[in-house]
Amino acid sequence: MDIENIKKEFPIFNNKVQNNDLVYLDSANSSQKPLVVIDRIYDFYTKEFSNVGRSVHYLAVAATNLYENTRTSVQKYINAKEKNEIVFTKGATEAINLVANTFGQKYLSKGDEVLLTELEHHSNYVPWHYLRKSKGVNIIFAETNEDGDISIESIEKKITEKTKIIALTHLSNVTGAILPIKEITKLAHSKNIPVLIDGCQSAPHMKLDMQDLDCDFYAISCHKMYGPTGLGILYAKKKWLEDLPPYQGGGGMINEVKKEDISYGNLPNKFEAGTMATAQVIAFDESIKFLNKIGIESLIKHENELLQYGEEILRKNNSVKLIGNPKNKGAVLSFTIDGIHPHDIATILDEDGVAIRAGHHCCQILHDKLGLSASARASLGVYNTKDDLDKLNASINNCKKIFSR
Amino acid sequence: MDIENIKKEFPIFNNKVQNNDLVYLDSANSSQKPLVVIDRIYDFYTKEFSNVGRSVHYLAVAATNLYENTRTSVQKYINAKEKNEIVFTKGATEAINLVANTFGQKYLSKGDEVLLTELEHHSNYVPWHYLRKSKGVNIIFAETNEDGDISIESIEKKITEKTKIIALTHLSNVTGAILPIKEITKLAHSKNIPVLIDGCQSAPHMKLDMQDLDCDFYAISCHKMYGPTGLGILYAKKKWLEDLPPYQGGGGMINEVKKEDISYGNLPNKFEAGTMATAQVIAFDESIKFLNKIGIESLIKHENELLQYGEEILRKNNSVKLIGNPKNKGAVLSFTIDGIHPHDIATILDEDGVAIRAGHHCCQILHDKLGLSASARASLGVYNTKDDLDKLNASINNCKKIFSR
Amino acid sequence: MNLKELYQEIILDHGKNPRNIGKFENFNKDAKGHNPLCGDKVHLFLKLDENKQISDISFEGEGCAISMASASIMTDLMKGKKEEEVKEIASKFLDMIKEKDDIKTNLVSDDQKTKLMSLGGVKNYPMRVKCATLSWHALLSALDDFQKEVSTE
Amino acid sequence: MNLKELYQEIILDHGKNPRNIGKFENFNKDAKGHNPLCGDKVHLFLKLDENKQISDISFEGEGCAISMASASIMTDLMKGKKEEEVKEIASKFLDMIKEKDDIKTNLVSDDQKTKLMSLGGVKNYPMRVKCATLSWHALLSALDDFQKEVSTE
Ligand SMILES: Cc1ncc(COP(=O)(O)O)c(C=O)c1O
Ligand SMILES: Cc1ncc(COP(=O)(O)O)c(C=O)c1O
Repeated sequence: MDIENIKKEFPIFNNKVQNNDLVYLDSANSSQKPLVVIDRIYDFYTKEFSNVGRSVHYLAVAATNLYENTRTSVQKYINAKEKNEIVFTKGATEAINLVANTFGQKYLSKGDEVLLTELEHHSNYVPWHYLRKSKGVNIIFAETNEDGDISIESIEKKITEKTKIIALTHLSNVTGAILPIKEITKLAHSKNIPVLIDGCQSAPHMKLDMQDLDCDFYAISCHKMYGPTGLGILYAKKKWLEDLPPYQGGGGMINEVKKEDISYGNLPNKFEAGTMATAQVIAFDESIKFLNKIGIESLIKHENELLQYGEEILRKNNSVKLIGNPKNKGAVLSFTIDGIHPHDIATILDEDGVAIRAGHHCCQILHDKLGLSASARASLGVYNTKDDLDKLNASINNCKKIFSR
Repeated sequence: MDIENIKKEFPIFNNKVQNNDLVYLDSANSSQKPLVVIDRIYDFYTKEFSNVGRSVHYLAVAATNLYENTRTSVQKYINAKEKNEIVFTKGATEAINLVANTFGQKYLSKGDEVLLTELEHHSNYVPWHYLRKSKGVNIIFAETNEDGDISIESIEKKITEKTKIIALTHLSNVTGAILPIKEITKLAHSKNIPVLIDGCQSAPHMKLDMQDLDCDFYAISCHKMYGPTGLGILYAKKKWLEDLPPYQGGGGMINEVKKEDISYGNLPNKFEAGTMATAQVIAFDESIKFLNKIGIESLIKHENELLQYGEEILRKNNSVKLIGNPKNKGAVLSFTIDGIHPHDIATILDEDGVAIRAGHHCCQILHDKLGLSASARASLGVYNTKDDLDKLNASINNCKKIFSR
Repeated sequence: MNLKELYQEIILDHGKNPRNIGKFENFNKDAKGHNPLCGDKVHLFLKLDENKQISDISFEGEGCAISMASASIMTDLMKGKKEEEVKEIASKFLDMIKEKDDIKTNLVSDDQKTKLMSLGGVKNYPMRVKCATLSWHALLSALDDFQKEVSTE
Repeated sequence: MNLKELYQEIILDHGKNPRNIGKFENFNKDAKGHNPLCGDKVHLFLKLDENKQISDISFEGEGCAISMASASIMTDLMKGKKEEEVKEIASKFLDMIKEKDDIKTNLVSDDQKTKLMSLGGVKNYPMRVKCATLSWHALLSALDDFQKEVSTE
């Protein structure tokens, strides 16, 4: 698959948006979908639809096999040891809530510490905050340095006897910082502390290898990974899935139900209560195939070139300030422009067909630290080109012109 | 829309399944999807895709409007008082878990009673069982009579001083019993007890009027209602949504996030954490339009005729035993055949293209009560015809023939 | 409608140099407004005298050009107005922002009306409507002694 | 492959009139199997004598024709077999059910092989595979003194 022409695999770019070509730089929010994924949803609903797992009729059996095929594909893609370590959720947010809730139930009590970082998305903070409220757990934040980065030392400094779990992002959705997860996990494990990784932003852009990272939990958002909306993945080591209590209760996750008691099913069913996002799971197999066809190496090379190019032109652009200068950086260009509020930037860029995001990007803690109420963010997907970044730059100039009237 | 020819709106019926015409009698499990819904998903992904609510660019604004339009359509369809009483979830199972968890947190403690019925689906039992484990709540089951029905008296008998909530199904997915929800709610409210209705099976088949029913919570599964998978709805009275704590934590549901504390957003955002099932919500608007086009009265008439016809022919069929004979019945024909296990029935029927379900249908309590380990279930959708039921009957005869060799 | 109409000079001017900034001493009513998705914030202070007249009004806040301009223009306009008048103008203004073409009230001069109408550009930018209305909702909330922070969403 | 092959007379016969039903007195190993989705249940009892030979074997249970026939045929076959032999036969049987065309072992007679092969029809009915294998998994679990109920899912 030719990565330079990959845009044509994405039908959204065949249409004009308000008479402009679409320059989509909001992939950290959600990625566009390749036609193969959209077609798969269509075909499944038009020719093969059935619920999975429960009926013995032909369509149900076929759907169940397809559903489980995706699980196997995901396992291979992220190099998990076992298929049953893959749990489908409605999103990364649910995946993190699942862990916070069940791990919290079983292992956290008053005075225990949960170690996060100042880079965390609200999805990796609010679920832990609940435990602060319900159990009196303390939440500790490892601090970012002036580059918007988290070093292993900043983590180490905050680990205490009371640290019961470390939960942190793999790739910051604001500064683009890529954290040294493997080293952090090693450190944590040397102190017997499990590690949860918020992989929302890393999953679409990096090689994923659970066995190499050795983390305990990894949360993924499929809609940011060229997959359908309404789907996420929790990877968890088998020992945890066996050990933790179930999360939601309902059909499909039970073994035996009596009036007095209930026993739960095997992995991964125990964590997949109720009717799952069948069509979405089945279509996500095409996202994985699509990514495999591109090849993670060429994807990384392509996106790194874009990122460097983007940083270069924005740095040259007067009064534009890039946010964060981390050692390793991926896929995200956050910035401010002196005297122009990010929301005004986003509105003006939009008029030129350039779709970016403005706000705190669900990272209020980080924005407070940076002394900003909001920032503008251009984020990359595999379909972006240097031309897109030139258009971004041109539109920023237009924006400056309007505001200097 | 001509209900007699409605099958042609569903593309699945254009294809042969293992060389047979598909006789789909598993709609209680999940319904097939009309083309308008499938097309909507396709169009949204190919031409309009963006995440909702967070970006100010054109596609995001358009998607947000579409997303909120569905909320309004649902509000009207179920006659809720306010749009913000509609919360999107990943399924009915999540909707019930949401209520059990948050209501349980705030209002239940040791010795309190949750009143269910013996008809309940595991989705409306397991979440309450968690509270039995965590808080020492007692679970009480109102008993079915020999017709597989629940009378208002059977509920009244079980209400005590300690009953804190009543949670029950509107339409049994096994016996087809339609419960007198309005009267039960009235009774419960006279004792200040809130009522949660599991509307999974009723929603696709009955007129829904929240203000008339006056229940406190109502859970709906969109995939059983001609909508996409991975989507459910929780209706809850505004006072409850304001009063109860949030369920999952993440982006989009917060107001302000500080290192020390977090405040939550307005309704319904407070209960919609993380990226939602955007495409599914937007496509579900077409399901509602589709149902509105048919008109609930003609839908009910059509399905009632089918149900009566089905009961008639099955009653005449020797050695077939219908399960349950409730006063009001909808859309479900559960049965056994003397000497043939339901799974064997389902396998043999499948070979004739007749898709039914066999098992305990996530209602083990009821099956225990009936002294059955499993039953066979043919369930109806708007696309079914008398011809489908004739084929069911013929295939049952084939089944009997095979087993009498 | 295009960007020029949204970012008219009057808005850029008030956005860059908002009037009536800062807390004054003897205010007797105040209210906060917050737009959680954008991060816009406004804190409004006012003194309602014995005649139910706004004798002074100011705000603190941060946000985009639209929200700052809106707060600036609003505070300029409301100084000296009676409570009843304030409510009437605010209601007409909010109507205009949402759907109406005009502001139908005699309580503002033609010049003031022009300024208010300049904010009407947001009509075509639905996500920005909240920016234009945030301070107005805060004003109504302050008058009603609502204790809760206004949150637009 | 068609239904006739799945529901062969031998299966219908064993399904309707399963052999070796009921708990016998002096069993020294037992195990339960449960198929949560179908509701099939089996409780297996066996007596392993001092020579590691199955001197008696029986089961209680309920389920479809396939699972009952499978348990019936299996218990018939295993009576008198040594533990090692049981494990070998079971492993070959499970291979056959999943993928192999044949049962490659000298431990069963041609007649017994025919009976076992009759259960191979489930290969084309993936949801029914668990029915055919439930009692076999229970058997292996009983020999291993596994305390947990076998659950196929
Ligand atoms: C009565 C009833 N309640 C709850 C559910 C659970 O719904 P879902 O699986 O869509 O979450 C179902 C369907 O499986 C049902 O029939
Ligand atoms: C770093 C990070 N974590 C978590 C999330 C939440 O993912 P989702 O909204 O798909 O649940 C996001 C995306 O919004 C994110 O960027």
